[in-house]
Order: sequence, then structure tokens, then C-alpha cells
Amino acid sequence: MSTTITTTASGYLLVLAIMWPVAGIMLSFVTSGRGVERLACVVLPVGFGIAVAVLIAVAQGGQSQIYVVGDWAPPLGIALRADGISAAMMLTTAIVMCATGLFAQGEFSQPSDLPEARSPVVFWVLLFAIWSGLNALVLGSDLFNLYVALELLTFAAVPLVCLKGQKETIEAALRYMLFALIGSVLYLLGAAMIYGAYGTLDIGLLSERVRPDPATLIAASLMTVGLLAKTALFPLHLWLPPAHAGAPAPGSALLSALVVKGSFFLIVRIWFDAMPGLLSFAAAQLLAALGAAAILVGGALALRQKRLKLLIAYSTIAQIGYLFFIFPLAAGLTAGIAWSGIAWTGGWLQLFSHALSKAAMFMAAGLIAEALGHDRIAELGGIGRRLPITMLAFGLSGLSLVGVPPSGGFVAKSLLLMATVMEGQWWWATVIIVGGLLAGGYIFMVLGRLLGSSATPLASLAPVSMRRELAALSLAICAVLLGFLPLRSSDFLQIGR
Amino acid sequence: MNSATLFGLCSAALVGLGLFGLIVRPEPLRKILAFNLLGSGVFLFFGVVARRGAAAGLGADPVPQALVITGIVVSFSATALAVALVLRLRKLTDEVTSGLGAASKAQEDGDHS
Amino acid sequence: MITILDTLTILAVSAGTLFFIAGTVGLLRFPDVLTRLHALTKVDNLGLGLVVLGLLPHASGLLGALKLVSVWLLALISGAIVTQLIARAIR
Amino acid sequence: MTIPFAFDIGTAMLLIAVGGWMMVAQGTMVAVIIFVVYGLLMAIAWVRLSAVDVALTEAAIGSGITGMLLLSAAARLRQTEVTSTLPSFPIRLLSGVLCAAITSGLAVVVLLPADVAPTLAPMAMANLPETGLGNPVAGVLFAFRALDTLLEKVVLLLALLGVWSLAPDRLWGGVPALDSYAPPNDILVFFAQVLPPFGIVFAIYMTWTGASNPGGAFQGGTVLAVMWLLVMMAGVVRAPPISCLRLRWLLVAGPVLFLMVGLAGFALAAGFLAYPAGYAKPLIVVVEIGLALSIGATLGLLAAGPPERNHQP
Repeated sequence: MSTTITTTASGYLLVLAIMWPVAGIMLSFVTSGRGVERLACVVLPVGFGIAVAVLIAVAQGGQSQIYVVGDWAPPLGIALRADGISAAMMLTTAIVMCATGLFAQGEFSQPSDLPEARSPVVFWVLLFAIWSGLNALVLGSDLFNLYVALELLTFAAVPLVCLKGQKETIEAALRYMLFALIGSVLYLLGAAMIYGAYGTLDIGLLSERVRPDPATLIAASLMTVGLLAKTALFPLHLWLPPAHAGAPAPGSALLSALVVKGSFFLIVRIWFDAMPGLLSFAAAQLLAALGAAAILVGGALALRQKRLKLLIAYSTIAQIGYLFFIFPLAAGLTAGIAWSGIAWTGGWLQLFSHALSKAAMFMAAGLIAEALGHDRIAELGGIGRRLPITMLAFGLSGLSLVGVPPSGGFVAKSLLLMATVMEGQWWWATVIIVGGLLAGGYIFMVLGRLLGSSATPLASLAPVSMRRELAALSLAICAVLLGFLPLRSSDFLQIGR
Repeated sequence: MNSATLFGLCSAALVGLGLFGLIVRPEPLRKILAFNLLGSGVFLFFGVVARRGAAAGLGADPVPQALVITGIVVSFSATALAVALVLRLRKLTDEVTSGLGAASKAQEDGDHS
Repeated sequence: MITILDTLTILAVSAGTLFFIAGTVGLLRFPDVLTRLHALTKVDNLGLGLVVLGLLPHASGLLGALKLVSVWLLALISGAIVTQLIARAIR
Repeated sequence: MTIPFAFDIGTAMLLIAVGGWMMVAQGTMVAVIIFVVYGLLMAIAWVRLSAVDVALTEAAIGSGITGMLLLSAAARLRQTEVTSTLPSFPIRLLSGVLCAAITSGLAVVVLLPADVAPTLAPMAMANLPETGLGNPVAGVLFAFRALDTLLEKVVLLLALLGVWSLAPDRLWGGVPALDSYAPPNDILVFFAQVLPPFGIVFAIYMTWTGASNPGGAFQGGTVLAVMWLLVMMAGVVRAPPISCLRLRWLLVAGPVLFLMVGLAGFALAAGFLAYPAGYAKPLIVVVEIGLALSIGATLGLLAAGPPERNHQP
């Protein structure tokens, strides 16, 4: 038996991080109408405060913060654990959540002539649910507890896709739901095998007991395949474009920026934390090859889109691809120093900067669509001059996606590029470069349209509130500022390992 | 060969059948049925793990049993949500194809905008 | 050693099983819904009744026996009502 | 070969046969009826695996209320069923190979068991006295892994909100339609008047006994849900509008109680979701009763579907 897992001083914050939005969900059910929106004004800032507090606690302690739920130590009970990457992920989530909340205040407000309207109530509850689901996902250290968190996320994401209620969005939601269900069932099957082989579901205990036998490898591959379906990695990406493009703008922002990252986070947990050293060279190359295919296919398809929101959704498929380079480039190193390599930092930086910039981009696209009444790229000419702040938000987030300096995306992609050279896996470098060119192609195509002149003069634009434009812009600025973080702060991402 | 192994093989077969149905059957409701078959196969596997872990005077390890109970409830929620999606989709499709619902569709579009 | 009660159990449960088999055959072979329903109710009423009767001597006390009898009674009520509903639906 | 083992072989083979039949059967309605049969067989398998709690859950939820939901959906879709075509042969072949591979992988895992099967049963039994419960499964659900149970309640609420969100805007706050199950008639009304008293007693018993015997809030709540659906279908009780505040409170009462007991653990016990020494069992029973009510309401409304009529006060 290993040392028992005990609660650390700031561990209670982890419980609050999950339960605070849950309390918001429950209260939303019984406060009808405008009450839910007011509730959001409390839930969002306090939730942000909790995320910052966790970050500070982890940074000051220099080690993982742990909470043993109900004082029942694993393997019998469940523990929550915040290490560097979970704290950073929580902060990113909190930033995107608050900006989305600010952005959605205009779109999902309670009309004054009804006691309670459908979409505002549903939207805010789903926002709380995504938040608690993501926090549970990054803090969980028990494979079944993580399954429940995954389902929480799924059940929040699916109704968000079809919030508009049109036929196309319901079709997209159904398809998403079926993919997600296959994904979670396969994950659950893997978890059952793990319990059958080791008698524990706790990730920490598992890492001490795990052995490279067939049952373990089958279990891990089943879990990975299931999670890949939820992450929409090529070739399991088919559900993503209609789902992310069909949701209302703040919903798309949450789905594209955060929800797909949740299942990716779990894949990293499995291979780096639960089963360190079990990822073979070939398997890591396979994951990265799928990522490379996603970058190329997603980028090429994005170039051919006629509608702005679909273009952004395809770009998400491509940008997710980069994340999978973390497997061959960081796991290839000898165990123990995997996370000290630059690929580890680069991969996470890519995740955070994509989350910030993609949320900003979907918000900007939403504002453009709202002002014009459509989002057909060919007819966007000149809108950038009428909505300069939105234009700036789109442009800055685009720079980060392409990887133009100075931006978070630039640092992330150049770190990954350097890692390919250092690891001698130059073949991935070509993909990163070609992917950057593709991203440049579709981003500058849109930017050109936005700034160009229109064939037909833009008739009447619906008014767009400045507050919502600034919400998008602030996220884009955050994505750029990520590029100015001193590299020393990447040590934070290694805390707890 | 004992009963646990037997039901283990049974669960393997059910998982395969359910997954195949889920991928191949085109009708949404049949896909939902297949998902339930697949899910029950996975739960049965948990049951086999529990049975093999019989100890301390218990016929089966209680931890996997509790996980399955949680899983069955989640799986029912998923079925209910998926069924509601299918029914809503069918209703909207009928309104579009029959043309009769043009008026009500316009009204709903108005609702949603 | 086989007591009188054990003999009763064996006889009653066997007879009940026989009704189950006969009812199942009827369900599969009878031509239309009404006759099939007839076969089905025989299983519920008589078959289950005989099985319950046979198990009564082995029940754990009075409470256990009551539970067994209430199982049969509830099956009777729901069986009768459901067959009525089905018969109406096809009429 | 012993007789019980022969019985198990029969059950396992029937399960596979019925499962396969369900996949290939002509007509959705037939497939759903087969599904209900399959669920009952599965409940027998659970009894054979010494998991009576799961068997009860499977019979109540897996076969019972899921079957009812699917039957009603199949009935609604029947009039407008469009024939869809299977995917092309190469795709079917590929999926067949994939599924066969997963089945064989699983079979390998089943046939290569560890020398000593790992188990948490001794640890669960050793810690069970601290909870005061007699049923180890309840101990896992409400003490050792209470966090899962709490979060799963949130999943249920979200699923219900997701179902409701599919209503058109103008029907938000309206009443779910239950007419699709059966047209109300006198026999159904009679049934709905006779059965619920038994059902409610049974649900209370099931919830209460769950602390020491198989049963509990999930199974009791499902029985409550089915009783409620029955009286609503028969028209004995009117379906509530989803805007009804009392209904909303009923839905969240159990989870809120659970959360509050959990948070009280910070001040009164060893932490979140821990129970003060000596008070564990009464607290768990109270939480279970609250949960049974909320689960009953949530499952019933999940099966009832989104609102389809405006509420006339």
C-alpha cells in the first residue's frame, strides 16, 4: 500500500469550484424569469474568484492541492486534485465564462412581457453546467467520477447546440449526441476493465500499480478512442461543424473554446498521469498523425466554406490537431522529465490561446451576423469599417490562430516547432508550417473581405452593443497577451508532477 | 469456466452487437435502442468484475454495483434526451414536407429570432 | 428427507410450470390476439398462483408469505387490466 | 455441469439471441417490445451475478420506464415512418470488423483474469459500520462515493432541462402531453385508482429498506415516477405545467438537501459530504427520501417529454 492521500490546506476550494455552479443550476430552477440572469451576475464573478484562489494556492504551495471527499480516502473514496495544468485550465475556463456571460447579457435577456422565456433560462443554466462539468473534469482524479463529469458536460453541450430550435440545429444536436454517447460508453468500458485489473479507479494509485499488459492497453485504447470522438479529432470530427456553427454565438464560443478541450484534457490525464510510460512510440505517432490529418483537412475545408461560422468551426478541427503533437514530442522523452520539455509548455499554451482566441472569434462572428442578418462570407464586404471593435477582435484572435507574433498562438506553435527539431521528428514540423499557411489563407481571406469594399452598399445594420464588442475584444487581447508571459511561468504547468 | 466468465463473454457479444447496430442502423430510434444494448453490455461487464471480486462475505464487490446503478440512471437520461430530439426533429420535418405547417413554422421562426 | 410440505411444493411448482409452458405455446401458436390473450392470462393467474402456493411453505415467516401473495395479487390485477386494454385497442 | 450453471448458459445465450433479434427485427415497434423482454432477462442475469440492487434498478429503469418511453416514441413515429437505407456494404463490413475486434478484445480480457481478482469489498465492509448502513451498495452510493451520486442528480436535472428546451418558445411553461400513451378510458382510470396506493407503499418500503437491504432511492423513485405517469395518463391527475414553482421545488428538493447536508459536513463533520459520527444513518435516510421524491418527479417528467400544450389556468 502506498501512502494515504490526505486533504491539503486549500483543498476545500476544489469542492467549491465544482459545487458553486451546481448551486447556481439548482437555484435557477426555482428562480424564474429575470432571477436567473441576476443569479448569473453573482455566479460568474464568484466563480472567477474561486479559480484565481485555486491558482494562487497551487502556485504558492508549489504542489498539487488535494481534497478527499467525505474523508474517505481512495481507493474506496474519491479525491479531487488540482495540479498546475488543472489550475491553469480552470483560470482559462473562468476567463472565457465571464467574457461569454458579459457577451450573452444582451442576447439572452428576459423579455419584459413574459413571466419566463425559454432561451434565457436554458442558456444560463447550461452555462453553469458547462462550468461545473469542466471544473469537475480538470479536478477529478477518479476514472468513474470523471465519467460523470464527462456526461455532465455532454448533457450541457447538446441542448446548447439546438437552442435556436431550427430543424438543422436539432439534426446537428442529435448527431453530436450519438457521437458523444458512443464516446462515453467506450470510455466507461475502459474504466470497467481498469477496475477489474487493478481494483482502483484513482489515477494516483493507478500510476503506481499499472503494468503494460494486454488488458491495460485494450482498456486505455478504448478510453482514448471514446474521448477522441468527443474531442472531434479527425476522422471523428464530422459532428463538429454543424454543431458548433448552429449554436447561438455565445454557445459556439463555449463549445469550441472549452467543451472539446475537456475530453482532450482527460486523454492527457490517462496517458501522462494514470499510465505514465505506457504510450508506445507507435501509438504516440498515430495520435500525432491523426492530429496532422486534422490540421491539413480542417484547414483545407475551412478555406472552402461559404459561411463565416462554419469556417471558424472547421478551423477548430484544425487547431485541435496541434494539441496531439504533445504525445510524441513530450511523451517521447524519458519518463519523469516529459513535462520539463518545451513541447509540454507549447501544447498547453496552444490549448489556452486557442480557447481565448476561438471564443473571441465566434463572438465577433456572432456580432457580424447579428448586424447583417447573415454570415455569408462573400457578402461581408466592408463590414469591418462599420464595426471597428469587432473587426479588431476578429483580427487579433485570427493572428493568434495563424501564429503571427506577438501572440499566444505564435509562442505555442514555435515551441512545438522547436520541439520537433529537438526530438528529431522533423516530419511534424512540415505539418505545423503548412497548417500555419492554411490558417493564414482562411483568416486573411476573411480579413480581406471585412476590410474591403462591398459590391452592394451595406444597407441598414442592426445596432450592436459596445459592451458585447468589448467582451470579444478583451478575450482576443488576452490571447495576444499570453504571448508576453515570461517563459519562466511555464514552470507552473509542471506543478504536481 | 464459471458463471462470471460466461456472462463476461455474453457482455462482450452484447457490446459488439450494440456498437454494430449503433453504427449501421440508419433510423434514429433504432440507434437509441442499439445504444441501450451497448450500454447494458458494458454494465454487465461491470457486473462480472463485481462478481469476481466477491469477498468479505458478499456475493459481489459493492463498488462496481453502485457504479452500474449510477450508470443506468445516466443512460436513461441520455435515452430520454435523445428520444425528445428525435421526436422534435420528426415534427419539424413533417411540418416542412407537408407544407401544412408553413404558417406555424413561420410563427416558430418568429419565436426564435 | 422429503416432508409433506416439500411434496406440496414440488407438485404445485411443477403444475405451475406446466401452465407457463402451455401458455407460452398458446401465445406462439394461437391465431389471433384475443385467443393469445386468453393463453397469456392463464399463465398469470393459474401458473403464477400455483408457483406462489408452492413457495408459501418456504417463505420466511408471515411477512414473507404476505409479500408472495401480494406479488400474485398485483400480477392478477395488472394482467386483467392490461389484457382488457389490449383487447379494446384491437377492437 | 450443475443445474444453476446450465441455467446461466441458457440466460446468457438468450440475452445474446434476443439482443441480436432486437437489432435486426423488422419495424421499430417490434424492436422496442423485444427491448423490454431483453431488459427483464438482463435483470435475471444481475440476480445470477449476486447484484440484487442492480437487478431491481435494471428492471425498474432499464426495462420498465425506458421501455415505456421508447414504446410511446415508436408509436408516435409509426404513422410517419420513412424507410431509410442501410449504409453501403464496405461501410457495413468495416463496422462489422471493428465491432468484432472490440468484442474479441473484451473476450480476451474476460478470459485472462488476474490471479487474484482485485476487490474493494473487504474495505467497503470494514468501513460500513461507520455509516450505520447495512447495505454496502447504499454505503458506496451515499457515503464512499457520494460525490458521484450528487453529480449524477445534476445530470438528471440537466437532461430534463434539455428535454424541456426542445419545446417551441410559445409553449415554454406549458404542459407535457401524455395522450400519446393511451386514450383515457374507464378501465385505465380504474387501474390508476387501484394501483397507486400499493405503488406508493411499495416505493416508500423500497426507499426505506434500501439502507439495510437491496433497494433505495433510485428504485423507489422510479416506482413513484411510474405511478405518477399512470395517474396522469389516465387523466386522474392533470399533468402540471412546467412553470409551476411547486413542481420546480420538488425537482430540486432532493439534490438541494443532499448538497446542504454535504456542505454542512464542512462545519459539523470531517468535510464535504462527510457525516457527523453517529448521525450518518439518519442523515442518509433523510437524503434518500428527498432524493426518491425528486427522482420520481424528474424521471416522470423525462418520460412525459417537452411541453406540448399551453397552460390554461
